[in-house]
Amino acid sequence: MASLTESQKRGALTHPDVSHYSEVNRDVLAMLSTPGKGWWALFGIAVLGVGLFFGSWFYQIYRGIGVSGLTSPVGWGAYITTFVFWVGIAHSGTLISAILFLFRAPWRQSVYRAAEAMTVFAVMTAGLFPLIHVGRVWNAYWLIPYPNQRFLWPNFRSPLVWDVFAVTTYFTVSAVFFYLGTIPDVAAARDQATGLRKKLYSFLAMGWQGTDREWHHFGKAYIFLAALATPLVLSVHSVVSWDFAVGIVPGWHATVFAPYFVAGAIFSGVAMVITLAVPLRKVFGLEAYLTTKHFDALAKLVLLTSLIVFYAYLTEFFMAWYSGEPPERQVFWNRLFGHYWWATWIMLVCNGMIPIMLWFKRVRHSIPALFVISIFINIGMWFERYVIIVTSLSHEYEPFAWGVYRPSMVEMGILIGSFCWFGFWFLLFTRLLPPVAIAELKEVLPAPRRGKKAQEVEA
Amino acid sequence: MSEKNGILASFDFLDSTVEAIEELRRAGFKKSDLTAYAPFPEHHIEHAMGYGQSPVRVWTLVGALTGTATGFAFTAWSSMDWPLVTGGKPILSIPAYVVIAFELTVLFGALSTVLGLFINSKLPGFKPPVVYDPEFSSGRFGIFVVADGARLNEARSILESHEPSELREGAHA
Amino acid sequence: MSDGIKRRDFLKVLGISGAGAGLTGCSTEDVEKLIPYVVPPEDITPGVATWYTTVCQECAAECGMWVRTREGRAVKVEGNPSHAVSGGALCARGHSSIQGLYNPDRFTGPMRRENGALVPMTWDEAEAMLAERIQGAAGNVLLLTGQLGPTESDLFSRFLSATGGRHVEHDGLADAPLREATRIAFGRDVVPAYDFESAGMVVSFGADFLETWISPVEYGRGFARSSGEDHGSKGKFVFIGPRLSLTGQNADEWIPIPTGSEAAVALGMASHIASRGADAGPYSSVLAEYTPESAAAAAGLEANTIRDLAEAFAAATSVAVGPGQAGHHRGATAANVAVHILNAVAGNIGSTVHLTSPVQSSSSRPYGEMQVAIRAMAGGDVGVVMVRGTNPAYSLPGSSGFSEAFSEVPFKVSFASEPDETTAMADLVLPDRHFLESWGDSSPRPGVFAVQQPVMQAVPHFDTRQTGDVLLNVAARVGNALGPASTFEHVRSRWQDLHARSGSGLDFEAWWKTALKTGSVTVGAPGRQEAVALRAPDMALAFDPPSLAGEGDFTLLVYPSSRLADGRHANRPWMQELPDPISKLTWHSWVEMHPAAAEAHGLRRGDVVTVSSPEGQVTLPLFTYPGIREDAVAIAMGGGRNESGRYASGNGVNPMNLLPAVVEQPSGTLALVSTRVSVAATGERYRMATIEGSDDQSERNIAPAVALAALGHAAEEDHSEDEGHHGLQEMNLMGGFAPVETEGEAQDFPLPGSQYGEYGREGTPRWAMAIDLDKCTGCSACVVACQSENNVPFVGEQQVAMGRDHSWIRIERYYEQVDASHAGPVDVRHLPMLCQHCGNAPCEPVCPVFAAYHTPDGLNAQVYNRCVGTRYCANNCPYKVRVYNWYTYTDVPEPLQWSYNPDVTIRNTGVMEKCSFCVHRIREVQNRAALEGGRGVHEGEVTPACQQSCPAEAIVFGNIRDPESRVAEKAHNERTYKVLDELINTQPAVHYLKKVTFHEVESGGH
Amino acid sequence: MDCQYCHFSAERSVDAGIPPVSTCMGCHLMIPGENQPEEITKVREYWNDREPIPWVRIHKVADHVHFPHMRHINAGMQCQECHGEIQEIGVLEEPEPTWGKGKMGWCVSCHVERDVRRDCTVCHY
Repeated sequence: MASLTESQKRGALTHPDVSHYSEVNRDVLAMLSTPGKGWWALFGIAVLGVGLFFGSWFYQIYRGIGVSGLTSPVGWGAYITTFVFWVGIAHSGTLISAILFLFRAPWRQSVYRAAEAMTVFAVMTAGLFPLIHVGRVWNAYWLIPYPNQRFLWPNFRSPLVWDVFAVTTYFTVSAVFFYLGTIPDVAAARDQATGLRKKLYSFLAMGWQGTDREWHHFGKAYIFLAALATPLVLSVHSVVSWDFAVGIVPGWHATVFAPYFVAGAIFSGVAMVITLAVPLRKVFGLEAYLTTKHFDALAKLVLLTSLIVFYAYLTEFFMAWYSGEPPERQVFWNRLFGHYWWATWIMLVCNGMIPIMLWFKRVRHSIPALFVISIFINIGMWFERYVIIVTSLSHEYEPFAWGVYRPSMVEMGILIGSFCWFGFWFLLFTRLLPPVAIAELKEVLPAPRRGKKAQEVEA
Repeated sequence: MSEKNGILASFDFLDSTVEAIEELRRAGFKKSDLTAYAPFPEHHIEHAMGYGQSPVRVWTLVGALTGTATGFAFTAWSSMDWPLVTGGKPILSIPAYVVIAFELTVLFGALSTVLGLFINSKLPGFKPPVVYDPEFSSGRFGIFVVADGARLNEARSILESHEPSELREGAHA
Repeated sequence: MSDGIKRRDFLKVLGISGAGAGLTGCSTEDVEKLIPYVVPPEDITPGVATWYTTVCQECAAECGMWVRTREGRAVKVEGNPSHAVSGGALCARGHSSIQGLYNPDRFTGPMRRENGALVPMTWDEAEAMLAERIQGAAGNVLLLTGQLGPTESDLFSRFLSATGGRHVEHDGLADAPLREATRIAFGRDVVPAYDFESAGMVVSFGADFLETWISPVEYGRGFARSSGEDHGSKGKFVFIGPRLSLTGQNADEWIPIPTGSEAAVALGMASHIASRGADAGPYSSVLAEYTPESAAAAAGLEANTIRDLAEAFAAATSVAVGPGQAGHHRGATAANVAVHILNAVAGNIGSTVHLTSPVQSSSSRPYGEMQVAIRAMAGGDVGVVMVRGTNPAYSLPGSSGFSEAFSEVPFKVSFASEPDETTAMADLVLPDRHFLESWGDSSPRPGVFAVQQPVMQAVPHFDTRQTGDVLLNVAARVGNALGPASTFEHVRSRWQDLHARSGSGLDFEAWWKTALKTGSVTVGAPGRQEAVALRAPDMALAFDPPSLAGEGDFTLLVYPSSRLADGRHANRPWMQELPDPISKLTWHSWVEMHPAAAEAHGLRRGDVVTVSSPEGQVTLPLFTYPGIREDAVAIAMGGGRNESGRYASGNGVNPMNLLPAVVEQPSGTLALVSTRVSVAATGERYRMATIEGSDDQSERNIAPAVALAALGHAAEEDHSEDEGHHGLQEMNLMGGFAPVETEGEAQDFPLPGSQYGEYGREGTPRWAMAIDLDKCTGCSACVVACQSENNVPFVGEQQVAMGRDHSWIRIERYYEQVDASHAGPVDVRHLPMLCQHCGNAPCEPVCPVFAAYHTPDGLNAQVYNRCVGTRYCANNCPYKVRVYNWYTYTDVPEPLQWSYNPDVTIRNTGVMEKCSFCVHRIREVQNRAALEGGRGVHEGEVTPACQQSCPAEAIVFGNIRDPESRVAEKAHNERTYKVLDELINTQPAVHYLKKVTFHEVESGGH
Repeated sequence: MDCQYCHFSAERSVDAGIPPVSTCMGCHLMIPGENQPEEITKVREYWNDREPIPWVRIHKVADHVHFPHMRHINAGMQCQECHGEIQEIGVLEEPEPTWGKGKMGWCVSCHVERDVRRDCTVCHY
């Protein structure tokens, strides 16, 4: 009967030092054992940060949105910037898990679980920012269409309502997708755990046994979900980009925005995956599963998206000049040399220049280098959104109404807090759910065979 | 579902599992009498069990189409219900509604897919199984055959011929 | 909306007495108490506004006022259309009188000073105390007052004749040199009335007749009527002076002469005209001396500039005015005489300059007499000094020695109703009533009389008494009852005499009632104007530029602020936050310097500098201004109040502290331009509270202009530019695109695709506005009127500095051509920017909850209570007219919230707001029309606050669907354009009419 | 008796108006009142003390809502349509208006029913 499938051969190559399924269970489930000092330290910081996050937010609700640095004409600032940033981060997760799944990319198995978790938590974080941003958060539920005695419905022409639908859909689908993927692994954990954890996992596994019927439907469902998630991920950041592109603000009103934002999202997301994967690998000793090959692949993806994004920058500037419209030109001139020149140059250097180093194999294969570069990219991408939003608003059509915006301490606190809020959930995840997909890893390992057939394989 | 008596065999090796299933099938054991266990989706086993297309895809399709319809119908209706002009745009701004329709397509599609999966694969089942080998989720494969009397013996002999690492009789939910 | 104050708090004021207490911090929770009347006044219907006429007392112009009251509470002041001076309009300062009335810092009752602190007392004690001291003073009583109405001054003089003592009337803003010059030149001791309306050419030698000079509202209207383009003709305005004031910015040409050379230039012009045969009477010799050449030399000009100007001046029906307060230097009187000579030789006396119907004006020698008084006080010759309606301790230079002398007086009484620097030294404070609470009268012109009646009961928070009544009581106590029991009776009795003279058929009561209703009566108005000949001067006049004290590089120009005047309005947040028409700065002071001069001194806008004169120094931020000569710096009066209320104290600096106490002779006024100063950087920077982003249009053509010559055949060009509107397409239901049946005209709203439901109904109006930029002077009256009408809050300096200014109308000011180096055209564009109520409003579709949407009658509505505060609409508004409540700004100290308009919702934190086209006024009229048998709304029946208050009559509002309406007519004027419409097809409902210039401009650009 | 005898401005103003004490005394100078004479004496005391009666407000719409009484009265509506059978109730303890607390739908459905304008700025500005 069947010899090794292609993917299994490649799998064998990707994970040379893993020989048997049970080792996978052993290694992966080992991560769920009692955490070390490092983890507790990080977790402590995260908890403090979450305190800062909600502390600042409640202070803002109590005093009024005026405690932010926002002003006229710059009504959107750090909050929306950070919202877009986190939504962008989310994207690579779905990309790696869904799109690469559909394309059968061999190297995704070991990273996609972490990436998916990142997606879910990133969307959770992003979803808070519109609430933080609005002046009367206690009325924010009016954006949700629900039958009410006023006979009022939201305005479906507003990109913000599109946002509500896109982001909630994205959160639901990616959460479901994530959870579904974990079920077999949770079952595995269940079969080895004891006590409270056993109860937890038994509940989460929902009685999964790995029967033929379960696997059969599971496989189909998983493919369909992946097929649905793929256009979804593209749509979500397109919708986010339309928050700007639908506006008439010079510097926003550009048709290139949707693809430009999607590319940027994947760019920043993959960078964030690297940022997270490197320490994860170190702490949990996953060298066997996260090999330089994986990082090499990720780095290439970063390089590609970086080129797309940088091309988009150039297009923007060219179109502004080519349009000949004074307001349009003014905005882009102001970006480069105006009040916010520094932000623009941070953006250009971090997202356009630094990734050029990834052309070199030595860089792609040096984990520390990748880690540093990925950090720069995260910074650069935050500033990209900052530049798009703030510089455009500060120099609009009406010269007499031009103004500048300086983020306040409260905004900074919430920005920093949001990272801790994200880290809080991610750290919990590494301790409670198998951070590496057990079952799918086995798909790419050589199946154990009896006697001579097994030797044939080695030969 | 009533309890069915039968025999459970655990295997260390994939090929022996597959061959055992094929032999059982040849021996006339119905697909419904057999349950195979694997630590990951193994298409050899599925093939041996003789599965066709999964009905889940129908759930996905129906859900998705419902989503599209809802998306357009709801936005259009709510706009007409209390017509308010914004930005000089038509009361029915179809292009804008496409976004909503699309998102609902995906949402409904995904949710009904999951629903389909659960119903088809009889999940969730929280009753702890009597005969189940925890190793199934780790390294082992397994076959449970529903049978009694003579058929049971026949099944046992077939299974034994494939050198199972463990052989147990018991009831299965 | 707001938990703090509720729109309907006024219901609790119904029983006016003592109900005020009920207003404090009520919240939605606690049960509301409704306080009805015991006996209702017959003329008040709850929920329906009652209007009373009275007279504005904010400046000497004495405009007639209409005061809108609700349930016995004054909520808004407006100009009285049937009054000779205001003609229905009102200036920004007039509007702010409401905040003077409800000023939270007013004295709560009579007080006396005991070891430094003021302690409350009863009126009875207070009057007894005053009576006793006056008896003690044995006739050495000094009464210092500001401008007084006829009845009051009669009352006061009676009082003084009874008790013995002197009266000094001191109004720092009175143009005494003009009056003295008129006496010298024509032998009439009056301030002439100028007729700008019929003047085809206006030459101002520095008089700010649109801001602070004599009668700004009246002159503003007249000026706008003559200089506003109409059927291809337009009056010309030349401004001559060292600094472009707001008035100057409205000029067509600026001749930037050095301070003090006004006389030379005026005489130079006159002599040129005279050389063409005009008769200069006794001044021929002078004119022979001051040829255009000598004038040119004195002023650093080309002689031809003066000749050309003179010829144009002689040719047109012209008027020359000035130099005004900004030109109150040592030679002010002579300069005024020179201007009179110019008017005389040009034959303007009797045609545009009226001496027989002069402007009622305050005392002739304001500072001269004050100096005598100061000497008397210093010499211990004054037993009791009483101060009322003036604040010399602040408004006179420190070097005048007023404060020292004042403190010498054993007993000092102040009738001020709110704290000021003079009152801070007083022993007894007898708070006067605000003019909206008290009786009086005025006679702004010979023959024109107006009653100043209380429009409401005195604000219950403050136990005040009208000074006239106090004096009557005191007189009675000292045993010299003056006759009338109260000011009211006195006014009535004097008006009975007036009635007798009026020869009116009505009996007194009826006549009196009509007087109260209409606001003014005319009795014995002078007949037609006759020309008055020049008369030989009775004293020597020095027409040469006066000397200046001090050494510094710059001449210091001190001028009355168009917002705070001489500081009297400083404690009104509306005035503090109203952007200065020139600098667009709020709250704090600044010193104006020419950019080139600043560069030469290594200074930048926003640098904190020290301005020093021999008399002292002040430290304040620098504002670079191209409209001032390089050898001068300017500081406005009104800053640096230290003993005032919470809004004024500590804001800005007082330039008077830089001035030597110099009396201009012979007029005896205080010379405001008398010293040179040096300016030095401190190294600090100041984040200025400005609303200005850029003063350059950056190729946007927000405020285009058209040359007068280009009018008439501009039509074809305009046509070609309309192309942009055709071929507009919209996505149609079946997919694909369909052409939009519109040319982007306001009346085309809504587009075919939207004509559904109420939007499809026939006969719904489309409200629209037209603003004539050739009339608009940028005076900012509309800004305050809007603030008062729509409960627009003030936000404070720090918030404005952050860019969170809150006003619904913003007067944008763009410089096109301003050159201080030589005579030439000046082109400054003022554009009132308010919500354009676009047909295709970009702000609307982005609102997720329909808080911003378009009403069937074409209003761009903002539903406050629906707003969630995403601020997307503000981002997407190309005109940046949406303002956001970053905090709850509407919580104001008691009783300031009494000024809130009950018809307009009060907004609190997190809500977006903007101009509503005064939708509440529209609804009010619609309601009235519905009650009157469901008739339609007449043209002109709805007037937004801005239009109502505009002295220049630049704003027109109405239903543009009605082809007969004025707005429809304006909308089709060849000058009409819509801001940014070509660029982004917003189809605004606000139509602007281009400014018209005499010089060439790259026309419109549209 | 007619509501508008006391709420005198309902048909010509936005506000219905609250009766001044003099209005009450118009009748109660004579009529002592059968069922609750003590209430009447209270009224008389206010009148004698020249004190306004501090009526307790029970029916009020939210502060951001403008309800022009006269438009509704002149459209032939009865007070009861909004205020309920108020004349039957002796003393209102429970401050619960017919339209509920902030029940905009209550107004809207009526406006829809009668096909009168219901765009937001009819009530909200």
